[in-house]
Amino acid sequence: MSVGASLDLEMDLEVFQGPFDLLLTLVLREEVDLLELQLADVVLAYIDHLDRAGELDLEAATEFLVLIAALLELKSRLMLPGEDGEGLDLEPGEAADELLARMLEYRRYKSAAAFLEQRLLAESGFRYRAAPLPRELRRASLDLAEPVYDPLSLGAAIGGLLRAPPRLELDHLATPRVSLEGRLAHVRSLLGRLGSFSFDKAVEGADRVTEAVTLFALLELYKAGEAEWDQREPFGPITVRAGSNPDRGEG
Amino acid sequence: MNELARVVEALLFLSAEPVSLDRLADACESSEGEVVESLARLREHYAEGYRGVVLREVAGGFTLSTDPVAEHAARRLLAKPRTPPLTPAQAECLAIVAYLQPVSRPEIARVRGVASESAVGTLLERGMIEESGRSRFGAVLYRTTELFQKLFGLEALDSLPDVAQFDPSPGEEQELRERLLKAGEARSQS
Amino acid sequence: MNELARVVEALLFLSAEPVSLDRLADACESSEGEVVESLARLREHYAEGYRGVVLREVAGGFTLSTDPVAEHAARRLLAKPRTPPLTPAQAECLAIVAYLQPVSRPEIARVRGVASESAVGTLLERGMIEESGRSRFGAVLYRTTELFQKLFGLEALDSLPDVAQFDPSPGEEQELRERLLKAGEARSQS
Repeated sequence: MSVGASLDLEMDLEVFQGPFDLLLTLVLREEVDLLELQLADVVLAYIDHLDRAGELDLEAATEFLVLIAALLELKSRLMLPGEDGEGLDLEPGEAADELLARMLEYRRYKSAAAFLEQRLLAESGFRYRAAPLPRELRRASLDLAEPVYDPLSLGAAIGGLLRAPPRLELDHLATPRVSLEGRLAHVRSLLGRLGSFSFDKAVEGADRVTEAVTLFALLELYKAGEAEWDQREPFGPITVRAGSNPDRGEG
Repeated sequence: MNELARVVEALLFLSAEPVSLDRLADACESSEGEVVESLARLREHYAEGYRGVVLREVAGGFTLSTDPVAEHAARRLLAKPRTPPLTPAQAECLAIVAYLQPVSRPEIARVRGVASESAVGTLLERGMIEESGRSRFGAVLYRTTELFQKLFGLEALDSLPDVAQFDPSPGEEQELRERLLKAGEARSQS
Repeated sequence: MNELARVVEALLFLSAEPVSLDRLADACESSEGEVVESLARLREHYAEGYRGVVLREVAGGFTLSTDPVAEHAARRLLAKPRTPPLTPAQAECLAIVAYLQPVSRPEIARVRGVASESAVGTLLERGMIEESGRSRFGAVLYRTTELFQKLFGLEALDSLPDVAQFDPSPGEEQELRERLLKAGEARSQS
């Protein structure tokens, strides 16, 4: 297993000069400010590196892509404004945890992929017959057809297709109708009433902007130790609970 | 059964057409004599009247085919329309064909906002839609079939449910086709 | 072999897709118990290692396939390559769809750290994945198909091994973590 170290990629950037893996470590230890780092330059340097190497090491390339994607995600989160203008600071340890979680998740599916490739190979000797049916069996017989489908499902499908997604308009951003205070109050009241609830419940019937602001509100409550949440699997339901300890440490 | 007989059996199983002795021998890298011997062994296994599948020697060579004993059940299994629940993609494609027919595949894709080959293919295969000429740009057009009407219990095509009751913005005056295309374009850009 | 077993054999021979127990029973106008008995008899006939054809249970049904013993000769006869292998990108996308289904393309891209249009497109074309509705934001969701189960010899979707078994060991995880934090430190000191 190798992380970055296998890349052997020299960077010559405005804020940093040296090998990529050193840059990665410095970012994680916050000795280089991710906000000042032009990730596009890192990508360009990598492309130059590929050009010079003349061949594509797939292993190292996927590793690099996962790392750069994780850095982008970390950076975009740093750029989101908090209520008091502060960034959502990540401890160096937490940043490493984030990256590690991404790498582990990717590795899980990479191993699963290797398993599938093996399995397909092992199975390919079992060939199935693909001969056309004898002529008399080819056409579905009308006499044997019975009504099994509901015509209303067709109308419903057309109705769904008539629905265009709401247009994203910039005016919404200038005069947001959703306030962080409002969503904070909403989530606090849910916490007070229910003790624990699902994120879906908190944004029931809400539009995309409201969902995003609700997520910010939760982050704020999390920071203040008022709420905690867990998500068992990627894209699984998120359960929110009242926080027990205002100085929540390692989770 | 020895290995050569097993391989010959597998080859006959896979081939839709009768296979000649020399092609069998060539594929197995064996002599025709050895293949003839294997076929004799297979013939014992597939003696008529004992199995559902029989070994036949016809003009072009050797072939496996089903015994007439299974004809009735085969009709019930295979000529009976397949009606598993429609996937959302299939339901959308079928609805588009039903309401806009005749309609071309590119149009279906534009309304849905994604390519729709596989769903359209399944609907064709199941006999719910069929080709109905070509558009003036040469694209194949589709319409629903009689089987579609029977499976949906529709007496005629104009007894499709009124779209108005499912319409998210019923006030709109534009034609259904134009509105669907517009919504589809917006979706594929989002 | 009794008549029911013969008929079941013929149906499996004819049908291009695995046939479920209830569809077999329905076609044969017999009880599922009787069909199970016939399948047991067929299984004796088709016991692996004795014949060129084997009885398999995949994708929620029963089907006949060749024994791999015939693979070499089959390739010579049919001049058709076996199922082409997956590229690493396709295999990763397929693994993500198989374990997280239904899952959207952006979600696949998030796990892989890279846009995955072309690999997902190929998997769709090869019929290993299909659409399965839309996410809340209108993105198409994907799931694996029956063909996927057939090609990978899976009785059902839940016969995939537990995904946790693919996770790196705690030792590897620890090593990864240390390297994340220290890989550059060593360099800065040297």
